Amino acid sequence: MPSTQRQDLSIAITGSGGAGVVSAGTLLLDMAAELGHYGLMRKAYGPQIRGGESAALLRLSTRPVHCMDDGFDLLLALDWQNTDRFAAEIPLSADSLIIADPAAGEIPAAISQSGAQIEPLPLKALAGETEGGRANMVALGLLARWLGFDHSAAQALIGAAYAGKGETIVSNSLASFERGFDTVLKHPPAQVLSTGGSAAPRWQLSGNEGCGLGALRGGVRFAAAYPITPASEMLEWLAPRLEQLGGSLLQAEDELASINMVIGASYGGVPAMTATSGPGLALMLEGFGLAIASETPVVVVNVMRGGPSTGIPTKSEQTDLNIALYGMHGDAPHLVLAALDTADCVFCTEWAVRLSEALQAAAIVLSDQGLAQSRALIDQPERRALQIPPRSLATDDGPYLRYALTEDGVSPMAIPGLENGMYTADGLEHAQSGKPSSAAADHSAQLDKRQRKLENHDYGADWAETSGGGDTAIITWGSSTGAAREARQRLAEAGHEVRLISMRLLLPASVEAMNKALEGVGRIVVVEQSHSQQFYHYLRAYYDLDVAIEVLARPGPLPITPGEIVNRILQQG
Amino acid sequence: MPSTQRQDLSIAITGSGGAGVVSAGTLLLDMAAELGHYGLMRKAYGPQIRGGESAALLRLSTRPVHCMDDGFDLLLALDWQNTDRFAAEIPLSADSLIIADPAAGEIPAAISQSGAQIEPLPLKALAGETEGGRANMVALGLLARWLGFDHSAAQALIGAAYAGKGETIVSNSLASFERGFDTVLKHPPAQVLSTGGSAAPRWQLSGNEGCGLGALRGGVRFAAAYPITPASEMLEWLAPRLEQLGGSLLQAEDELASINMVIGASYGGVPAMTATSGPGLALMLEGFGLAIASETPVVVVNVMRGGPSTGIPTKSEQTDLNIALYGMHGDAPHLVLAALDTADCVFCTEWAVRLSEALQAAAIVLSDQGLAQSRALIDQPERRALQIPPRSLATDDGPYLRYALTEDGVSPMAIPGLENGMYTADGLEHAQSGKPSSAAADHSAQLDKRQRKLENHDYGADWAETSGGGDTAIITWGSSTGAAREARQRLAEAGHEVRLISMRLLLPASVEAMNKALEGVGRIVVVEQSHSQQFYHYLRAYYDLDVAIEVLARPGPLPITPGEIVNRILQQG
Amino acid sequence: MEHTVKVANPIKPKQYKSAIKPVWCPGCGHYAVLNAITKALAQLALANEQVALLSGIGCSSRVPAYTSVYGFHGIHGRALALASGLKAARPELTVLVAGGDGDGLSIGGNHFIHACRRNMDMTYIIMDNEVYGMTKGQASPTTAPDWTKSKLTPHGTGLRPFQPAALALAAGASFIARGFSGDPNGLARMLVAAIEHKGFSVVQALSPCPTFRPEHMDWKHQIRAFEHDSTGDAILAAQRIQADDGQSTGIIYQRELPVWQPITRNSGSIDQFEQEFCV
Amino acid sequence: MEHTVKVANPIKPKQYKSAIKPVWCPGCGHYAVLNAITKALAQLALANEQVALLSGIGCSSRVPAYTSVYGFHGIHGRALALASGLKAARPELTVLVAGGDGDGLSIGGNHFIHACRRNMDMTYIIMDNEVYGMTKGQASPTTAPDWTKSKLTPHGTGLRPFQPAALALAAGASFIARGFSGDPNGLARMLVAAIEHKGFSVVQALSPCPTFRPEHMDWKHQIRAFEHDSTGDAILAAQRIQADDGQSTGIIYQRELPVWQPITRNSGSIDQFEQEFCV
Ligand SMILES: Cc1ncc(C[n+]2csc(CCOP(=O)(O)OP(=O)(O)O)c2C)c(N)n1
Ligand SMILES: Cc1ncc(C[n+]2csc(CCOP(=O)(O)OP(=O)(O)O)c2C)c(N)n1
Ligand code: SF4
Ligand code: SF4
Ligand SMILES: [Mg+2]
Ligand SMILES: [Mg+2]
Repeated sequence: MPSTQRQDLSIAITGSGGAGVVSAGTLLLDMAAELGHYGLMRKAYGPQIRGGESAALLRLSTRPVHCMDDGFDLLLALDWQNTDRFAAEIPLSADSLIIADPAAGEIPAAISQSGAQIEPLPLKALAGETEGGRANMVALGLLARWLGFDHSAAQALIGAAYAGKGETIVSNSLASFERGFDTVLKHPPAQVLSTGGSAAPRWQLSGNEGCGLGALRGGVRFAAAYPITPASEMLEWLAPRLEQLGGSLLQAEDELASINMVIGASYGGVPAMTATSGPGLALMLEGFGLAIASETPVVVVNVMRGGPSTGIPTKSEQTDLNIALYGMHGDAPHLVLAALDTADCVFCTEWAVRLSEALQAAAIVLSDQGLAQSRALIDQPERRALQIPPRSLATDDGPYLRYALTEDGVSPMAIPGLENGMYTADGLEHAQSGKPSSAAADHSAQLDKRQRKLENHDYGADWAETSGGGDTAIITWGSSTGAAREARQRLAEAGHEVRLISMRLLLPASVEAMNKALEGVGRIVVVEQSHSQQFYHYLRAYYDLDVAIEVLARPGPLPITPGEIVNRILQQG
Repeated sequence: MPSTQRQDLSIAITGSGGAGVVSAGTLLLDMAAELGHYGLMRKAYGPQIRGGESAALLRLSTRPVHCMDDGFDLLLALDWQNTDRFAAEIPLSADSLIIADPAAGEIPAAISQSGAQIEPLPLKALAGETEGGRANMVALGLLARWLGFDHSAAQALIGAAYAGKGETIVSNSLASFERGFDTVLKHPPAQVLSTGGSAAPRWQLSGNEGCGLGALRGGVRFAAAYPITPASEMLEWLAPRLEQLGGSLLQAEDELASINMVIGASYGGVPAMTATSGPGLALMLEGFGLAIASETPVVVVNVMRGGPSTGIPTKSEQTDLNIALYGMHGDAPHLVLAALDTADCVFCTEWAVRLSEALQAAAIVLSDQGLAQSRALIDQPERRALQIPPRSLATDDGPYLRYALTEDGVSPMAIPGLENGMYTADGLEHAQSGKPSSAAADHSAQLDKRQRKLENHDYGADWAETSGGGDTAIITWGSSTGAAREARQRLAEAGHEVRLISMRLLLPASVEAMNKALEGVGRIVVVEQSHSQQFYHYLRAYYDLDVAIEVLARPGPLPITPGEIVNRILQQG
Repeated sequence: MEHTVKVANPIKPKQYKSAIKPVWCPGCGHYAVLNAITKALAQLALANEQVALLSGIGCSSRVPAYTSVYGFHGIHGRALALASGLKAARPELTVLVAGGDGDGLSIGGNHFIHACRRNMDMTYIIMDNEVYGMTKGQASPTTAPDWTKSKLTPHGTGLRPFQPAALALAAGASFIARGFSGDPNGLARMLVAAIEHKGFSVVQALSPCPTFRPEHMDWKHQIRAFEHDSTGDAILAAQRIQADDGQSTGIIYQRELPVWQPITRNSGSIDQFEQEFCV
Repeated sequence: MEHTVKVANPIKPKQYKSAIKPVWCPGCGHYAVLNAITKALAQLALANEQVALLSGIGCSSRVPAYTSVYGFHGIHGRALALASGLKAARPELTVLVAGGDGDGLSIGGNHFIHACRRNMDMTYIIMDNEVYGMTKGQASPTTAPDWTKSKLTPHGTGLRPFQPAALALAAGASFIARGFSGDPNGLARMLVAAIEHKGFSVVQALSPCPTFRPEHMDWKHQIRAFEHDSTGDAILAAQRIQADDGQSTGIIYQRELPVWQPITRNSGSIDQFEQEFCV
């Protein structure tokens, strides 16, 4: 094809739920991997289980990518079912190309008004040309050809993907793929992905799977949970695997049960976790407070979605920060961490489990729908050996004080079965022995201890990812990191050096480390996906940011893009 | 008695639960009222329902009092049952007097080490001199005499208090009272309350009753709740009274039910509330978020107790601030108010109900065990006519949009029964009609609207109580106001003029009003009863406090005292 | 309950439908349950504005927005609490509650048994598809123990399913019926009886989910009417529920039991309460 | 369940008591329930460290700290969930759960019915005093409808009380008994049988609250043994529960039903799972 070469390309494939756009997208990711590329596929879908709108939003690149681009190069529409519901999620411009089946009806105004070039293509008809033909596979063929993917490698991947569904499906899919591959476009896209990816080993995984893996690496062997979008796939990934590691996952009757089950298992000595999303986290708070007061290690992975209330369950937002930081009654010190990208879902969750075990603390890991349900093609993440001790266990000597006032605040824990360790764990305030006490001295000693054990721990350099230089700093957290990293890079490439501080550890606050990271900074731009500027207010509450602060905050469902950040930096920089 | 006259006196009466110290204390308050005095009685008790420790901590004064004093002038002990559990709550000095029954055994070291003078008195034996005699009434007689209360007025009050229990109890009580009244002390207390109180009409009530009354004044006619210490008495006060006003209170199966019942009733057009404490509030958060998203007015009165988890249920603390401000998932604008004293329980709750109705908002009113379970003798609170419109109701014309984007953010609400107002309230994000929508435009429009309606309202001067002057400001909130007011007054009397800003409205934040109140201030001392400095962090997050800030924060159960604040101000002032 | 009859002419079920298109999958049983609800309302000729339909979260719980009565799409598992508050405050309304087997029997189980015990005058429709549809196919409390299609329970739950009728009976419900979306007219008749019943009426509406439990499309061949008429004898009802395989339809139990509604009157004033504080 | 027998000599109940003095009122029935628990543990000669006793919040729920086994005083209403997690993770422990009628049947009702259904091998003791003791005397789900002493329900609840046994049966419990604190030896024997039973055993222990329900001190004259031995027939059990006034004691129902415990094995490795991500 007579096109210019590009480092990355963004492609949206849309169709009604069940049309198979996600299968096509996943296969495209796999094909890109074969060529040594990187990629990311975000899923856009609505409340409908079947037949609703659905889109695979892909970005393929010769360099690692951790966010969507500012716009799309190509939109391939299998149909226009409810497309207006997420047209805003697929920004197009006059440089974009739309490939659409005329049989699907007129192009919705929300799409066509972009001024993108349009190439009508009878996808359904092409699919109809072969027995059991599938339009998504026609589309896949078309895209594979355009992207310069290897024909036989593509065939092999399709074969492998559908092997479980029987031979007919495989051969039908392949036939449709051929139809697409053979189709010659009238307006071929102006740009293709440059060749020459790297040969480093790749993983293809979702953030939900990443958190699941991190939990297993951290030592979790019990989970109890109640299904909820967009956390369910993490649980579904974990259930059979926990079982194979000698552990188990219990589907609870509700979230009140799941958090308490997790506390029970951890009290029994088995590292335990649950996963949920906003409404479920709200229900877990009382139990989470019990974990804090009774000093029982637990990890809750909370996959954020649009809020408040039931909100927008299928879309991403960074708005469960407040509840994670401050949602408990009483003075309740705990850990809050946030995953920065897909690979970091693995690290961050493992770190959370290990910290929670070592500090006998309750931890919340924040992920979000964008991270959790996107599939990423990344460099195989290295596995770091974390220098964190395991849970401090009581030994069988002398009179046992469960809540002993130790110097580091961590009191050795007796696990049922230990002969002389019998004690009663309690959510009532207690003396060192665990005996309930309402005395001011016991209360203040135990409050000090529970805070001390978290604040005295040395979290090292992992509290944040920092990069760049200069006197302007972007401070962001969690999944907004992807766009911020790319913005920083683009600015650097254009000669504007800025710093990026991307926070992974939110509680306890890393005040000194932040001060150091901000030395010499005269302007701060806070980036977050929230309407009420939750992260900005958190920063003000805990850190000494005595320079000009600007806030780039807006709610979901549209992801924060690199261009948006670049513009903001350049505006008044 | 040959004693000096004082403006106020602090008296602790201790005894095991059931010994009647609270009845004696309540009668002392009533007697003080007859003389035109003011007073406050805080209850100290433990987890035991009967037989545990119990104390009536009284302060009587010729001036209004809203907090405990720094120490006690007199401790009258009926027995020493578990006294060490709250000895710290009764600071004594060499100037104090201890009256104790030698029959009750040795005076515990925690008490005697204060160096207070001791007057042994055979209270039990004196009670035993008459048929059915009661030691608490002997004590009451003794104190009544010392305090210069009128004999026959006291008799009448005792008669009235026990009238419901039958004549024998009345006459036995009176006989014991006489024994006490006739007793001549060896070391009579050095100081008595000066005569000459004011004749203004007095109320005697608890904070729990105050909140109940405020709710009724505000228009609440339905409540659903689940019992919890220390909020239960508010519900018990409300239940029969709601019934008499054509409303009702429903005892729910749990707090998840109560908050949802309240939403259901309010959806039906009836102003509705619930009351709870920390653990119950934690369970209500998901429902509270539904009220926010569906824009159904509800009020939750949360009576704080020691936390975290079950914590110290019978003791006070200001540590549910975080959960009240930030405990919801998603961006969830709502109202948070705090009662400053007993009278303010009435005003603040009424204000909360009226604001919640007018703004179709969810409101949390924070009270605490100290306020809620203390009985105060105060000037009859005036009833202010609040200029707040009632809930905006839809009328029966034209197509109805429940969540219409109005200028002030308040959309007229249709109440079931209205002929053309049918709509479906939803916790899913929605378009103006209420139809679920995951579109970015709808989400951001509704987020804006829900925030706008709260932020555009003019809350006037009631956001805080401000007093004093000078360039040092005390900023506090809720029940710590009592001690702060008195500290400011003492400082003023000693020639140190400081400002006091006592916050009643916490959300939305009153940034401009705070800036104004702080004009010219060079030093801020934040006062709160919390270990993790929740209020301080909240202030940092929302207000521009660019001067030196000091924090006087400590946890419960000991109340913050005026002397403590005075010392802090003088330390570096 | 008094039903405000609005017009003399027969009312069409359509009058109770909204213009919103359901998000349900093609073939979902919930369409027929929606139809049965609107048919029952039409048959009872209830004025739209006097009816409230409340729900939780789930595919089933989307039903209020598809009707044109007053609706409330609440949060997962709490619809009965929402409805109890509304009914306590507004006793004259006809209050209906609908939701799924997950919503009502898993997360909402406590409110279910307490609503049965409380016996307020309202009707609860459990749209039972023996699965969590909305969250893409996990086992619910009515799922058979050996259903292995959910990755959360790859060996099946291994748990005996709840019989909603048995639970309702033990908890004190005064009207218990089981209907089938495959027989919307029968279901509508059942709903009419349930709404007319004074007290808490539970209607379990078997409503297959073709997407996650396609095997249940067979229900239309398996489900039949109970042999017996309804009884007011709790032991007999318990016996019949136990002897049944959960696939017989009909009104199982109906009994007049004390209907709860808060006691209220107009006998006091706030001024009077304030007097009590004066010393 | 295997019981680790520690010594050959008869073990004294005292061995299972801690040094902490209960906060209970004089005459409270809960003292005797505590005694019955320690007696049962002694009779079974269980090693203290192999037993866990978990609870919620209430006067009754204070019981773990008064024993010298592993204890957990959790939060209100969630003890059964806490215990289910512990048992799932540590199947070899003997797991006991205790708490009040409010804790277990009001706020904890959902976990109660789901624990019955799940039928894990543990024993649940409902210390039923027909009142909320700890919060000073409000009605619980087992309180008679006409008890008017709580200011929250000044006319009485007007609600038919739950029969915990009937609910447990309908929800699927496999062992159901009712005992009385006035007969601690009988209660202890019942607890032995309950602990030995394989599956979820429910023991309702009537335990009067002299402070808020002084009239219940009369229970000692009213409570007697059931005429029948226990049955494994659910319908018969239902019939007997219904015919009874709630004051007969004995094992009501006992049946071997599938005991649930999560399936687990050692057949995989994390490395292997990571392989699945490689492309
Ligand atoms: C607190 C909370 N937990 C979990 C969820 C996720 N969730 C939504 S619907 C649902 C279950 C739906 O099943 P069911 O009630 O049977 O309805 P169906 O979709 O089958 O009709 C769940 C678990 C939620 N919305 N809120
Ligand atoms: C979430 C929550 N709600 C309410 C309470 C208050 N509370 C403590 S114990 C209790 C009821 C106790 O009754 P029961 O379980 O019958 O035990 P009893 O005291 O009668 O033995 C309540 C309502 C609480 N601790 N937590
Ligand atoms: S998933 Fe099942 S229950 Fe949900 S709409 Fe589709 S068919 Fe109906
Ligand atoms: S209040 Fe009742 S249940 Fe609680 S300890 Fe006292 S007697 Fe026992
Ligand atoms: Mg279902
Ligand atoms: Mg009880």
